[in-house]
Amino acid sequence: MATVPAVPAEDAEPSSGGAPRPPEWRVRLREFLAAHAGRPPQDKAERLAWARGFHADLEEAGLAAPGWPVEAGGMGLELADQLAYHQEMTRARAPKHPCGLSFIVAPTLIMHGTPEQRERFLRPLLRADELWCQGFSEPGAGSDLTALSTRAVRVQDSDGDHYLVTGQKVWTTMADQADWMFALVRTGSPGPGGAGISYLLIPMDAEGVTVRPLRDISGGAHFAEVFFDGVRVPAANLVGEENKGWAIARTSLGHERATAFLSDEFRYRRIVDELLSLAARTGAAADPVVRQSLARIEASVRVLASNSRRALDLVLQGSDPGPAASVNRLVKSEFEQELHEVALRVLGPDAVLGNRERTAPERGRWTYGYLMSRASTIGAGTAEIQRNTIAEKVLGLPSHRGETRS
Amino acid sequence: MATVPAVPAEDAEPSSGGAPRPPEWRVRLREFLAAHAGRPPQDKAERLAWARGFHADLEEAGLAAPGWPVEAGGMGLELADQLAYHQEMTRARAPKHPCGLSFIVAPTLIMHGTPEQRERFLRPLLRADELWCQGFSEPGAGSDLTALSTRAVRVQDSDGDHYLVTGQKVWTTMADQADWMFALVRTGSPGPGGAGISYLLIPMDAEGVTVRPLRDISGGAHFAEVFFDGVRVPAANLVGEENKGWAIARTSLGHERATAFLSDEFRYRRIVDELLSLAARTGAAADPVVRQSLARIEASVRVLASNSRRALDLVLQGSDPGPAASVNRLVKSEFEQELHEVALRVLGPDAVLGNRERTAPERGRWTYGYLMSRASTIGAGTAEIQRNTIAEKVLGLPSHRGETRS
Amino acid sequence: MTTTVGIEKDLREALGRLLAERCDHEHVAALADGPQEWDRDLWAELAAMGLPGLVVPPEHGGEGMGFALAAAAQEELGRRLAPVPAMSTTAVQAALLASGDSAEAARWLPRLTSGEVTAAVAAGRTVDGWAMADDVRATRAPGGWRLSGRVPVVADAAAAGLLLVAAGADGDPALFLVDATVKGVRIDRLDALDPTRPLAGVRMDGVPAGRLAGHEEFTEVFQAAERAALVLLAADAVGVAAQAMDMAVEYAGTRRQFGRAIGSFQAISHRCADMLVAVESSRALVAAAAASLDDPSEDTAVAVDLAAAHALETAVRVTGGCVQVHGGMGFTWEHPAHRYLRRAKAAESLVALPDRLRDRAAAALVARLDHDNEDN
Amino acid sequence: MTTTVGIEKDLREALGRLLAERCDHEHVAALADGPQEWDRDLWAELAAMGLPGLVVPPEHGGEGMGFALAAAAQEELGRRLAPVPAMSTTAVQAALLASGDSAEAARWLPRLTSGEVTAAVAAGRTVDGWAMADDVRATRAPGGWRLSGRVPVVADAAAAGLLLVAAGADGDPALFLVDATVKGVRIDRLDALDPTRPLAGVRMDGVPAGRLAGHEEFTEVFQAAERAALVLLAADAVGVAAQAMDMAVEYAGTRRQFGRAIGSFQAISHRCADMLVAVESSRALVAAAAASLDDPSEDTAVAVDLAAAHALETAVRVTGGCVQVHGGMGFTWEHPAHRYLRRAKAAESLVALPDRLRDRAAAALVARLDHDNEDN
Repeated sequence: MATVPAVPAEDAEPSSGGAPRPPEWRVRLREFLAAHAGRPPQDKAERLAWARGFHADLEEAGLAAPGWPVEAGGMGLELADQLAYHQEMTRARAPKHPCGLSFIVAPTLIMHGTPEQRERFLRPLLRADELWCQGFSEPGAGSDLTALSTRAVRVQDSDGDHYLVTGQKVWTTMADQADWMFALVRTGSPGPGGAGISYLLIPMDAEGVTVRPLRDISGGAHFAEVFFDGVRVPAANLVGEENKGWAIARTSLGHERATAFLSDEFRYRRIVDELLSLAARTGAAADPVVRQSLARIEASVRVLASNSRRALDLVLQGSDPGPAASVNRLVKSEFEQELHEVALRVLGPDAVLGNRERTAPERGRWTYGYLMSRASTIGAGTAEIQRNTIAEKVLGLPSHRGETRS
Repeated sequence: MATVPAVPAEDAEPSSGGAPRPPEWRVRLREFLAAHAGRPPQDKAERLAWARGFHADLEEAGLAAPGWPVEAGGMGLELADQLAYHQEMTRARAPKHPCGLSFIVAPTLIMHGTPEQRERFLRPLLRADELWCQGFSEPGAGSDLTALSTRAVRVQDSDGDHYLVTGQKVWTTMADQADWMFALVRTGSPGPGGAGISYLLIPMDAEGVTVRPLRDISGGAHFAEVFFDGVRVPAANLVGEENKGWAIARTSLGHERATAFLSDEFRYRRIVDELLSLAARTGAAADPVVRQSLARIEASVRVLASNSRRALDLVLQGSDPGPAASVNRLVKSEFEQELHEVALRVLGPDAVLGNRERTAPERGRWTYGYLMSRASTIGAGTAEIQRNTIAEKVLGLPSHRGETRS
Repeated sequence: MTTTVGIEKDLREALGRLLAERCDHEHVAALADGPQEWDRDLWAELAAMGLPGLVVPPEHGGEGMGFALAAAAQEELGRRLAPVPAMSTTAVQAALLASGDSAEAARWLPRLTSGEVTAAVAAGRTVDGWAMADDVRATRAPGGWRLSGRVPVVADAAAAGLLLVAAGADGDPALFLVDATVKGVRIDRLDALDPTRPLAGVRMDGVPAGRLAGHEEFTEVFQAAERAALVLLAADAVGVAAQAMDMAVEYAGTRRQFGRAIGSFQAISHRCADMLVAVESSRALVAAAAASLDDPSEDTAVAVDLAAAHALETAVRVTGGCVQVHGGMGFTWEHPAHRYLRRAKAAESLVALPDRLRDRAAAALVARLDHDNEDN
Repeated sequence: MTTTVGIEKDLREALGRLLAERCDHEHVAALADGPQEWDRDLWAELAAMGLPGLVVPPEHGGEGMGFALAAAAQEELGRRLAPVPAMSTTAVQAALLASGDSAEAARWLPRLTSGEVTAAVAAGRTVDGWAMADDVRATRAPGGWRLSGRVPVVADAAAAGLLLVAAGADGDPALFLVDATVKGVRIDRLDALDPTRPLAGVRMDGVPAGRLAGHEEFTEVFQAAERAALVLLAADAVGVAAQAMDMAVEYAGTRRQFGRAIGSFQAISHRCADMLVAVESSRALVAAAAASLDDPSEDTAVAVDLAAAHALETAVRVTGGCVQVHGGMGFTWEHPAHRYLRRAKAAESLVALPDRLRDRAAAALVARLDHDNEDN
């Protein structure tokens, strides 16, 4: 890779003599990766099966979840080692875990779950034996949690202690493949700070669950709407206290994002290198105006790398990564858009081709990315909300809702 | 001039044969300008006297105020002719009227003044025999008129019907030279839409008026603070109804701005041409990144020209230029900043020199302009307020203060 | 002047009514997602209104109203994402008119203005604009020329009965007219970012062609076509942006969050205000550029380039903002927001890129300055 | 690593305390508007803390702490607009260290690190960075060289006891050291946009000079100086921007309009949020660039150029925003906002322009890519 900036020194390939020996886990990981090397199958279903197999083996080998505590089934590695871990994985082009959302719910379970919940869910999750989807967004409730309206009513009857869930979620990824949904549901009255919201694990094969695919901006169906019609969920699937779900979701979101940024860092580095190559190949890099954009993108990817290391550092020191994570979230969402804007500029006249046109450069991936990244300032809280958060939580400015309301 | 875009056809220098004869006023104006040609004196005071003389002669010759009605002492010209008028003046580098603010108060007097007020004030104003300053801004009240606190209390005593004015104005230009101030003063309780505010003409030589110069960002004193300590102002100097002053100020501001834009149009055109020349001379125009900026500036100056003609068109049709004027105000304020940002980029290494450095290119005018234009998004309502106005008044979006307040 | 304003107003209103009825979102979506490439029926109705003949003088069956009016009409078409080849057809008309070739003009202009035939420009495409198609060879044949080769991407080719081809002839650049319906012409549809302006590859296998412009007239005639295309594309972009802005403002005024309409938050309302400023500015520049095509001067090229750069870029920003203001809703296939973004984004790189247009304009302005200075 | 973090924290705190006491707004304003060009007393106190020797190894009397720490210190100086020639002095130190000329190093470095002497770089100035001074001629003389000519604009020259001069010698570029206190050196003060970093023209009339780098070493040594200058200028800009942001946030939280703090309006609060993002991003890039100077690699030039471009541009934007947030208040001479804007704006064009730095960085990245591809 051409432009990878400063990396830890031990990361370089050991030279013939006198280089420090890599740690034991790293030797094992390299062996594992070498043994599992191979090209991903072309077929989508086969590719999923292949990735699941890889991660099941990885878990078996004790090489999954570098940052998790050992008790939770992870490797308990330190920050620098986690960086090295992700770099090894990226370099080997190891298949991504088929369900990224698993790593949103898992920290929540580790921190707030009952021992039974941890026992039941974590291992299948790591092995990708069970896939997860997230049920936070609703049609009427984007950033405004008081509008969250999927209801969970607690009933105790002959079948035991249950919730009856009724409502609708939207923008759910992998809903059609997921075995479980971790969801925010309304169990109490709306109020500030997400009052009256609980965190519930819902089996997707339960009666009354309907998944309806949702076509997105690219024309593909990467999302779904999920409808609940009186779905029975055991009360044992409640995570944390009733009505305190939002705080739980929020903390673990923050912590998780900090580590998620790490793997993003290497992915972004690779995409930017690919963009630079594209610009060199098309000749666009000879255009001084394009060079300005390329330099800006390069600066952004370096900032992202630095910020995510800092955020993770804070997490590892036991601090709240909140501010740093908020900044990074905003930078990242706008970076993804800008990156693809530059990419389409680099494509030049070919940018008119659709993302399904097989004669398009790199089979339309940049156009596809352009379209999908239009959501990067919408998903996970809009860019506007992220700016509110920075202004209010980091800079301490008064609420944008106006003091007259509070 | 190099890059003047499409202008009315009769505007070109008449060719040897068959060209249409220019209208009578234009012949006279050209004669007048030819007779008054000459370089402005170097000395500041002499230059002012020179400009005053020019405009007194202009008024004498019936060639002042092209857009005003004839009854008010103007020429009553149509839009196209006004354009031509301003172009002649710009081309001849005729001295600007020494008091631009006169043309803010004058339309107010024409529309809302008593016959006595018009008789008393308009002619000396046009001739620049009397200079005016504006008293709208206050230290505590920028865009928020409810905070306007200079009080005018009406008293009737042996001296007759008077107001006693107490308070402070700020950012007053030419306060030290002005004979009169047109001011907004509080005569009633604050309320929405500028309630309780009156429009008053205050003699600057009255007892209790103190002018204190205010140094601005450039290091010069182009502004002053003005203090009123129980200043007696005849009630006959009230314009329009008591407590209805804001509406008066606002309408005439709108109308005036529409015509003020016209003369700006030619001034901006000239500055942009000078910027293009500077870029050609310094070699910066060979830089493709600079060329992008130059093209954007060129587009803006064309937009400004087109918008101001449209706004004036609306005024001449008797419509409210409000929306078009709001748009132009925003474009103009940001244009002035961008223009000078580009200019400093074009200066390159020389941009480090101060605006008083005599060896600086064009004696520091661009740096001076850069500093002074930092206020162009602050003065006359901040750019933020202008965006509010466009969003609420033009697009019909709800108030930014939040519905909970209204 | 008042008459022109009146005619423009009437035309916009009539077009607005027709399109509101015949080209609503459902219709556009069904067409864009379906197998049909363009809207023949709508084109016929537009032809009945005289639209395809706006810039063509009466002697060739047109209205002779000029680009000022054609741009206004195109803005209305853009507003409704009308899937019709007005831009390409007008570009070819402009080439026919600029060529002064009365035989070809008499042959094609009446059929183009009546709406019977539409046209497309088959040229090489660069960031700076149209160029010769590299892979097409023109050879002399008895009674004319024959063309062979391929042009990878041609807008509106599927609809076209007439192709304007830029190709090398005896080593020199030339422009040819090809009847697209003859044997030997193959049109291969491409997946387009903007399905309302369909794209295709064009292959020609020794097809007969008439030479519209030889080496000497090439630049002038080709420029006429490109400028016409840029102005109409820019006008279309103004309509696209204006409608996207209206949608965003409408949504911002009704959708509520935190107990208030989202349009009361400055993050949204100022974005909308900036949209208005950008759209109004584009419209002003495009109107000036169109007027300048009708009444050419040394400033015409600059006026066209600046207008196109501004309008094309504005449309991308405003339609992107429209998606953003709509939140998740704007990200669905069902919502029309993405179709506006697609039309805007594809237009930006269809003929010439905004930054390259700006570069050309600035260079011309500075060069003119030098020239003027030398004169003085 | 923890130690470095600790040392940096301690240094920042100590500097912060000193500057809060010795370099408040009134002090800076009085100095900037007065006849004195820089703050000798403050420099002496900074020297007592070891500041002028941070990048100089102990064998030359320095602290040997490297650029990481020097950048942190410079950020604190920028925060308070400290009128001291740290940037210029460090640049000349970097040249001395890079030259490997132990005699000159032994002669000057101890006096520079002790604070006894400060230095300035007298070079030609282009948009791309420092160049040879066109109007200076170097001629051989018994025992050394003599310089004659003028350098129009030199930062920190008025304070300087030592000048690093880039001049042609026998037709080749070379670097010379000149004792600025000798006869024949004339310093003419200039009105500077930023009076806290004073400028002067330098005239030399046959003054004796030592040659630090000849033709072969010229580029490497000169680059070392320029990179040091860029990193410190960028670090300074981070401090300038950070303080301007703090001022804006403070004002936005207290100033009320329409019955609310203005900072509750998104037009203001989002602007402040963007300031934070920009400042944090700059700080991260500058830290990486400084680290890269301490531990050079093939990436060093790119890291420096990207950091400088980002930080210099950010400071202009944030200080401009600070003026804007303060409304009329920020436009007065009395309010410190304009001094921050001046320091930021002047820094932007002092050594090399942000867009040129970006251009250089992008070109290097793409070239490296080609190179890597050839290797594979």
